[in-house]
This record gives sequence, C-alpha cells and structure tokens, in this order.
Amino acid sequence: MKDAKHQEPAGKAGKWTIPGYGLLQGLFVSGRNMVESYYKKERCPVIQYPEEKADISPNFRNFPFLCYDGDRPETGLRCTACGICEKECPPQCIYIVMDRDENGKAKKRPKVFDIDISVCMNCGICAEVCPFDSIYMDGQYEMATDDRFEKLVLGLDRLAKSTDYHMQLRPKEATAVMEKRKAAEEKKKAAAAARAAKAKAAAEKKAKEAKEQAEKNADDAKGGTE
Amino acid sequence: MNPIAISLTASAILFALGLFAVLSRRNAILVLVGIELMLNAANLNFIAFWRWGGADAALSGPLFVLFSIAIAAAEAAVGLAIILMAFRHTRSNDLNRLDSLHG
Amino acid sequence: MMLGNVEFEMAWLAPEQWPRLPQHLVEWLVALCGLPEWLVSIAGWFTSAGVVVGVFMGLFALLSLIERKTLARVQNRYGPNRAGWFGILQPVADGIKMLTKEDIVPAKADWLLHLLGPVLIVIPSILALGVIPYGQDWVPVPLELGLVFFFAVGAMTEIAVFVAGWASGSKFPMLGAMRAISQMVSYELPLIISALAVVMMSGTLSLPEIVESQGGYTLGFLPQWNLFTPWGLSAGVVFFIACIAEANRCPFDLPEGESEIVAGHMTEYSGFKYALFFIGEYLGLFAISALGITLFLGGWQSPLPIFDFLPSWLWFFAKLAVVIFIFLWIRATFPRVRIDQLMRFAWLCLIPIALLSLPTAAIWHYANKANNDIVAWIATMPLVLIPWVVLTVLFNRRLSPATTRTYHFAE
Amino acid sequence: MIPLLILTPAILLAAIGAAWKARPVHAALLLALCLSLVGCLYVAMGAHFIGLVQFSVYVGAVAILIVFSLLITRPSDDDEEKVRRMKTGMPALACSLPLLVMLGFTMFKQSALLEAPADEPAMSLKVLGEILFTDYAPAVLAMAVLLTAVMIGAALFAREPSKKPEPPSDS
Amino acid sequence: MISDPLLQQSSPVLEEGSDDDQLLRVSLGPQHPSTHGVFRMNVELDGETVVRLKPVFGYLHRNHEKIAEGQTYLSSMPFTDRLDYICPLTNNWAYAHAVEKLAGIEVPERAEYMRVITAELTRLINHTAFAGFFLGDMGAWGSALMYAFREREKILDLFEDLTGARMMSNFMRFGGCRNDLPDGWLERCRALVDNYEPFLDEMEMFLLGNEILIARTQDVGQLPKETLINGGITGPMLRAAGVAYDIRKVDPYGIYDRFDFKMPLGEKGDCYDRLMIRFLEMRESLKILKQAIKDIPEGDFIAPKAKIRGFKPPVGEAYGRIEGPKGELGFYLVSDGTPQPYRYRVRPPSFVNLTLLEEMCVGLDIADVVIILGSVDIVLGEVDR
Repeated sequence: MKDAKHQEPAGKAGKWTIPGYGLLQGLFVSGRNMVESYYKKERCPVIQYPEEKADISPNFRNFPFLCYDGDRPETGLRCTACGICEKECPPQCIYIVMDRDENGKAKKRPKVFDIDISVCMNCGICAEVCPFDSIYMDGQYEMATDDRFEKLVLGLDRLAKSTDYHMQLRPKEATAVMEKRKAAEEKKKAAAAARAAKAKAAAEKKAKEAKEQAEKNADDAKGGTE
Repeated sequence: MNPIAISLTASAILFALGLFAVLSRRNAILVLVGIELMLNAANLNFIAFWRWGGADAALSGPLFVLFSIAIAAAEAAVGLAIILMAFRHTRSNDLNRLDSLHG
Repeated sequence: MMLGNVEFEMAWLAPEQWPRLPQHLVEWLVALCGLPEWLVSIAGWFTSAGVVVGVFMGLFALLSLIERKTLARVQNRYGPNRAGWFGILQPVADGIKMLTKEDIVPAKADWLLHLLGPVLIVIPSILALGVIPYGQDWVPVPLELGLVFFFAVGAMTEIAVFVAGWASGSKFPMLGAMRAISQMVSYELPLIISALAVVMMSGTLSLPEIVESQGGYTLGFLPQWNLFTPWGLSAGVVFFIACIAEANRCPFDLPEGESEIVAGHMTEYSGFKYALFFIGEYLGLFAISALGITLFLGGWQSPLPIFDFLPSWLWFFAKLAVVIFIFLWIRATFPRVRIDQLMRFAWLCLIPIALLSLPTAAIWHYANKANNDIVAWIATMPLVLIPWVVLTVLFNRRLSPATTRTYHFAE
Repeated sequence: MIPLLILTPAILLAAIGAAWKARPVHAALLLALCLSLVGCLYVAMGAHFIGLVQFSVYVGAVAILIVFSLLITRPSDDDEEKVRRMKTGMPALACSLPLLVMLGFTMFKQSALLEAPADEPAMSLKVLGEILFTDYAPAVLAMAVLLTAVMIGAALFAREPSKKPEPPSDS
Repeated sequence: MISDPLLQQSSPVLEEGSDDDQLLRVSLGPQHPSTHGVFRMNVELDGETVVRLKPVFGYLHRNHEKIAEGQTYLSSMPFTDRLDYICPLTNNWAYAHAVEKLAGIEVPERAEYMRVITAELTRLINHTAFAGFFLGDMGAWGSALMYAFREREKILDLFEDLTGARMMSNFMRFGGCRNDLPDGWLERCRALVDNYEPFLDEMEMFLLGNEILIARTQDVGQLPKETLINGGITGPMLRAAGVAYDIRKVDPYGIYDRFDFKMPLGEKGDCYDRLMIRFLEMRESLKILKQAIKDIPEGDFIAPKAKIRGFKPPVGEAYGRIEGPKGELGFYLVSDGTPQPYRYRVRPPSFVNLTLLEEMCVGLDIADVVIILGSVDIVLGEVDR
C-alpha cells in the first residue's frame, strides 16, 4: 500500500465562517424541502397505503406456494413430498407428511403440507432447492389476520396454486419452468418410449428364450423318454 | 382587631417560626429556609406599617423592603454557595459535622 | 344597590371590536336581566377571560396539528391527514386518546406533588396571557406593571417543572428537572435584560403603552418597531433566543431531551396529566412569543400604513403565526445543544450582548433626541457589531468549522 | 381586611410546614408557597410592585436556589431528621416561644397601634423610581456593587473543580 | 444506596468505594429512545458527567452461531441477513466469501461485479442512514433521518427488484449470486448513482456546517490511535482517527484491486470526523459504483459447478473477511466434511467497535454518551447475534 497522501478540504466555503452561517444553510435546506414537498413528487414520496399502492417489483418474494398442473390440486400437485425443502428450510417452518395407501406404500404425494408463515422468513431457499419445480415464492403481502394458528399456518388448500397463477405472477420464471418441464416431459416420454421399446424387445427376447427353452425341454423330455 | 394588629401578630409568629427552624434544623440548607422566614417577617412589618401606619410620602417602607429583598437574594446565593463548598469537603450538609476549621 | 345599565351600541360590531363583542353582549344581557352593577362587571370579566382562554386553547389545538404538519412537510411527509378533512380533527382524536389513557402514578412518587406539577405549569401561562395587548382595544387586564407581572408569573414555571420532576421519584425526571431549572434560571436573565432595554426606551412597564410607543412610520412606510433599531436588533435577537430556551423548544429542549433523558420531567406522566404539560408548554410558547411581539415587533401595529384598515388584533395574530412558524422551522432543522454549551452560551454570549444593548439604547436615545438618525445609527452600530465580531473570532478559534478541517486520502 | 384574614392563616400554615416538615424538599416547597402568599399579601395591601418583586425574586430565584442545592446535596433521609428533631426541637422551642411572648407583649403595649387604620397611601411606580434614584441613589449604587460582588463570588465559590480530562493528544 | 437490585447485580463495580454515594446511577436502556435497539448502559453520573459506564449486551441474543452449526451451509445464509439488518448484502458476501475460501470455489467475473455493486450500494445505505440516526441521537427532529431514508428507499427499490426483498436479501450463493441482474437494472442503478451526488451535497449543506452539530461533535469521543488499534476497532471509526486500514485496500478480496478509489482518513477521530469520513466514503463508493457499472461483463452469475443442494466442503478451516460498512466483518468456519459447519463464528464489527465505549465516554456528559454510541454505528442484531 502506498502512502501517497494529499490534502483536500472537505467543504466548499472559505476558511473562516461567521457563526450562524451553517445554521442558516440548514434552515435553507429544510425550508426548501418543505416548500418543494408541496409540488415535487420527489420531495414527498409518501404513498398513502390502503388507497394507493406502490409498484411491487415482479421479483418480490414473500411466502411460498405450491404449484399444480391442470385444474385440480388433488391430482396435479407437482410436490412429491420428498422433504428436501423441509430439511433445508432455515427456520424450519415446513411440515410435510407423505400420503400412503393402505399397505403403507408411499404415494409420492403430500398428505399434509403446512407452512407456518408466522415463522417463515421469506428467504426462498425452499423454492431454490426444490428439484420438482413445485414450490415457489408468492408476491402477495396483504395477509394480516387476527388468528395466529388458524390463519397463519397455511395448509395444502391455501398453498396450492395453479400454474396460471404462477404465470401471472412471474411470467419469466414460469415460462422458463414450463419449457424446462415440457422438455423434461418429452425427454421422459422419449425415455419411456425407449424403455417401452426396450421392454418390448426384452419381452420378445424372453418369450423367444422361453419358447426355445420349452422346445429344448420338450426335446429333453423327448430324449428322456426315448 | 384591626388589620395592623393582625399583620403584626402574623409577622411575630412568622419570626418565631423562622427562629425555631434555624435552631432545630440540622440541614444547613433548611437553616437557610428559617432565615428566609425571619427576613420575610421583618418585611411584612415594613409593608404593614407603611400601609396602616399613617401617610408616608417618602415610601421608605416599600423601599426598605425592596433593598431587603435584594439583600436576601444575595444572602441566599452566597449562603448556598458556601454550603455547597462545605458539602464538597465533608460530603454532608449536616451542621454538626461542620465543626472543624480545616476541611 | 345600583342596577346595571348597559346600552347596546352599534360600535361593538366593528371588526376592531369583535374580540370584545362577547363581553359586551354578556354585560348587556346581564344588565337586561336587571342584575346589580357589580355582577354585570364580574360577568364581563369572566367573559373577557373566557375569550382569551378559549382563543388560545383553540390555537393550541390548531398548533398541535400545524406543528405536526409542518414538521412532516419539512421531512417530506404529509403529516396527520386521516382524522377529518386534512386531519383537522386530529387534536380531537388526540384529546380523546389522552383522556381515556390510564393515569399512572409511580409507586415512589409523591402523589400530591405529582398531581400539582402539570397543573402548576398551565396556570402561569394562562395568567401571563392575560396582560398582553392583543389589539388596540383588546387588553384583557391593562396592568400598569404588566411586564413585571409577566416575569413574576413566569417564575412559577420553574417551580412547577421542579415539582413535576422531583415528585415522580425517578431518575430521568430528576435529571430533567435539574436541567430545566438551571436552563430557565440562566435564560431568564438575558430575557429580562433585553426586555429592560425596551422598558428603558419607552419609559413604562405597561405593555399597551410599550406597543403605542412603537407606532408611526419612518419615511411613511418603515414601521418604527423596536426591532428596526440597532439596540432593538441586538436585544431582539437575544430575546428571541432566550425565548426559545424559556419555552423549552428545540434546540434548547434539553429538559425533555428525548434522546438523552427519555422525556425529562414528563417521563413518569401519562394520560391527561401528560396532556396538561403540552397545554402548558404551548400556552407558554404563545405567551412568550406574544411578549416578544409586544416588545419588539410593534404588537398590534400594522407593518405598512396602507394596511391600517385591517383590525389590529388580526395583525397581532399574524405576527404570532410568523413567529411560531419560525419556532417550528428551527425545531425541524437543528440538533440539540449540550447542557454545558447551553449554560456557556447564556452566560458568556447572551447576557453580555443583552447588557451591551442597554448602553446602545442609551446612546440611541440621546442621539435621537438631537433628531439625527444617521448619527444615531453610526454611533450605535459598532456596539451592535462588536459581539458578532468577537463571536466570529472565538468560534473560529475554538472549533474548526467544516471548511477548515483537512482530510487525507490514502491510496 | 378580607384578604388579610384569608392570607395570614395560610401564610402561617405554610410557614409551620416549612419549619416543621421532615422532608427537605417539602419544606423548601412550602417555603416557596409561604413566600408567594406573602407576595399576594403585599399586593392585597396595595404594594403591587413590591408584591411582584417578592414573587419573582423569592419564588423565581431564592426558592429555586434552595431547591436546587437540595437536589445537588441530596440530603439525608427523613428518619434521621426526625430523630434529631427530638434532640434539637425542645431547645429551639424554648428559645423561640419566649421571643414570641416578648414580641406580643411589646406589640400590645403600644396601644397606638390598635387605633383605627389610616387611609391607603398611594404608591405610584414613577414616584418610587424617582425616590429610588434621587434620595436613595447611594443605597442603590451600594446594592448594585453588592449584587455584582455576590454574583462573582458565588460563581467562584460554587465552581466545580474541573474534572474533564484533556482530550488525548494524538499526533 | 443502590436501589435497583438488577443494577447492583449486573455490575459489581458499582458497589466499591464509599464516597460514591453521591453518584447518580442510571440505567440507560434497555428501553431507551436512543440505544439503537435493546442495548443497555449502566451509567454512574456525577451531576451530568459520566464517571463509570458499563455496557450490558445480549438482550437481542438469538443464538445465531450455534443455530448455524446445526444447519446446512446454505441455510445460514438468510440468517446472516439478520445480523446487521441495515446492510444484509455485505453480510451475505462475507459469509459466501468465507465458504468459498473453505471449499475453494471460483467466482465468475460477472458475479464479482454484481457483488461489488450491491456491496457499495449497501455502504451508501448504511452511511446515509448513519447520518440520519446520528442526528436523531443529537436531538434533531428526524429531518436528516427522513432525508436519508428517502434516498435509502430508492436503493431498496433496486434491491427489491434484484434480490426479491428490500432488506432480507439472501442474495449471495457459494460461487456467485442467486440470480442474474433483471433487465434494465443497471440503467436504473446508473441513474441512481448519478442522482446521489446532489443528495450528498444537500446533506452536507444541511449538516456539516451546522454550528450546533460542530459544537456537539468536535473533540467528543476521541481516543488515541494506539488504543483504537489495541481495541481491535475497524472501519470508519478507525479511519477517522487517521489509521489507514481498509480491507479493500490492505487485503483486497473479490475484485477490489481493479477499482480506482481512495481511503479517506480523518485527523482527530472525534465524532465529527466519524461523520465526515462516512460522507467522504460515500463519494468514494459512488466512484467505485460508476466504474463497476461501466465495466461489468456478460457471463455467468454463478459458477456452473456450484452446488445448491447437498453442498459439502472439504475438511478444513477458513476465515473470510470483507470491509463491511461498519468495519471488518469476518466469518470463521471449520468444516469436518459434513453438510453442517463444525464451528461457525462471526466477527461482528459493531460488537468489537463497541468495546471501547467506556473509554470514550468517561468524563463527558450523558448527552455525549448518546452521540458517541451513535457515532460507533452499531446495529444490535449484530452486536448480540
């Protein structure tokens, strides 16, 4: 580090000041602010909230919601109840119970998905870590209620929102996700087709083998009886 | 009873009360309170005599009171300053403790 | 027993007489009822006092709103604008809130003195308002000793602040009370001395006569107010600064310095007692500004002869509004001074300047007797300017203004 | 007459409190009340100027000074004061009661005092001022010198030994 | 003589000495208008002069460090926002910097520029708000604070657009930033930076020449350089005393070595210098911002290899420090190879700068204590963690 020092006066006026000059300067600034606040929006940037609302940035995030495809949240929910968000959530405000059938087999669907938004700190990590494009951050902020347990613990019914909602809220992100999912779907379809073809081939092969085996067995039996 | 007798009686009682306070109090500042009472008893007499004691074109009664008030103010200022000085030395304003000449 | 007999006069309806109209009407009505003369005059006194108290309580309510709005505007906000049209009902809402709050008396407090404190603060302010000449014909109590009465009554405020602070039985109020007492005692001196210059020049202690002595115009348009003379300028500036301190306004609001000692002597008060402090503070502000207007700004005199047709009391209140606005403006701008600076400022700066204004006034008086304005100005201006020169030198020596400190830059 | 009858008992009650109350601040405040009532009495007697001066000097300055020094010195507890009063109260009473009796005796012996009161003398401020600065001018001057000396002396007496450390010298 | 049992209990110093009966013991805080939150000072006053002062911390303790040791590395990121809640982005950066050092992650060029821009904007926010709070402590009726907040809101609007939140940004990631700059963001930022100089001029006109402010702040709260260095003081408070120590200069992190900026140094180190230094630093920040906005390249905003899920740094330890607006902000991390840090420690500038409070205050007035505390520029979220 070089110690190249040079001096620079901080103010603009001369060396000596008359006592009171600084006070008058202050009065001038505050007086100008007062007068200009009557006609310059910049000098009175107050937004009178319930009547007017500020423009919220489309990137604004508040509380999470769950995305579902199609019309019905019961069927279209993307969430597979994998629990990654539950694990990563810093304040641990997510609570998930996997849906299971009678045999105890996982259905890859949440039975309970609760987010306590009085604990949630809007960090967005759940949305970031979700591998299934299921959880996103909402932009709604007028959520004040008078009941901490009934109304601030959001269940599946209030968390689930359609992809249209997501599209409306954050078109850019939603489109990207849509395209990604579509691509993945197609890939999956292709993969499924390939797998089907493969399975078919395998089945054919198996059938063929079985046939051969049967023939062989028959031959053996034949030979045995001979 | 006429007014002058009333005010003189009041003034006498005020003076006696002041004396009582001066003698019985041990807090130096409260002794000053007693002194103020006594001074006021005297002032009250001056005004009463001026008011009911016959024509007094020279206004000597009120003027005396004026000077007396000024002196009382001076006395209070100096007295309290001395008490504060003593208090700084002894950490107390109990007159019984102020019995030695050196601090 | 003499019966009261008051005739109705059309002169009562002149704008100049409006503030006294209620008094006249009450006297007239009481006399109509055939009541004795002494009762008529008592009714008149009460109405007259009621008008003053009513006007200033109304102004208090208005000021509490205007202050918040002005401060808000300086700070680029709107201020209260929800209660009623432009927030006009905000004082009412505040009053309701204050009245319905719980009145808390701390356990260690001396309850009687705790109650007396706020009451004692309001009384002297109202009493002091009684002797001010608001208009040519509107002097509630035309006292010969008006000025002395004003200061004698004002002395009560100090005791009241002490009572409030001490009776709370807590530390911040105690500190606030100590600050308040030392501040008020120190600033009473420059206040009285600068008022003394005016008394010297007008030769009377009666406030209406002081106002009348400032009548007339130089060259036909320049009002002969005391402020526009050299001695009046220096005394007036000192009086204004001391006024701010006496009224405990920013930048001298140390007794209630909220960032240091919470709320000073008002810390342990709540509810209506707390509101009483505000009433007392604002009425005191009105009283002391009214006195300043009376002494230096020509009271109810109009600034230009062509405006003489407006009623005189209107001019008084216009001046009051301007002075109060300056108070607000200062409050919105300045930080608070420290206690030792406050005392030093009073004793080393204000009192010398105030004392200097007395000889200045004397010189002005004798020079003016010779009827020579120019000589008077030349003779007195040096005396007015000396303190500022000395102040400039001292200030620049003691403290380094923003412009003279040097800052280095390291790469 | 009526103000006199109302005010004198009040003055005496306040004075009793000032002389008797154990709590120093109460005593000082009662003194302020007593003195302001005396001021009111002066006004009622017709000495308006003196009354107002009494008010502003005693209430505005002396009482405040006393109260302020009480705050600074923070006096000992009330109990202590009470205990001591038993020791000092009786001698004090023994001194002040005879004085009171003596004063009363001399007063009522002067039968001239018990005659009808004179008319109210006029007191004009102008006359007061003129007398003050002509006949009493030496006294006024002496008073001015005294007060100046007192102001300077009290300021010197009460000056706090400077405690603020020098700002650290840093090169 | 001590009537408050809590006071007695929490500071044993108060009991010693018999002639201290006359001292007035006042507890400034935890509920007090000017302690910047829930800070408490047990002050002993002689009249109004401070004889002793004992700070009491911990009213806002949230167990940040221990919580972080039970969580994944990523999960601690949003908690760092809440340390110094005036400037969350520098906190993010300091933490990300430490983790990157621990795991040896390279940060792409564009992300570095984004970090510099956000950090310097944060410095503007902090110093502007400081001027407002400082004047508030001095008893000015909030005008300076409102002007400061008026400008701060504009920067917060930018942050909201960029990070999604006005204050709790949670923006940096290990190896970059969470998302790219939105469209048109740089233009808005440039406009803001250009409009900031006039605001600074106005503020300086409003404050710096004010005689009352000068009388209140000059020669108040100054300490010798050696004491400051021994006390570990960093940031504007140290530079105000004339010590050239700025981590951006002495231990350049990120890409700070590319920018042309200077380090303003004060003379005396009193409260006035501290205010002044912050104003000068804001001008330097504007210089950095102008260069960064001009030079920012296209590219990745996060290293392609950076892992969001299942991040496990190798075994080791690292101390990452940056020049936060309040001083040296450091994070010390020890990794045992698991997804959670083994040890997580914050070096908060507010806390360290506060340690010399008593030395600065003794012998001054109670009113000075308040402005000295203000001039240290603390945020209780960071002091108590």
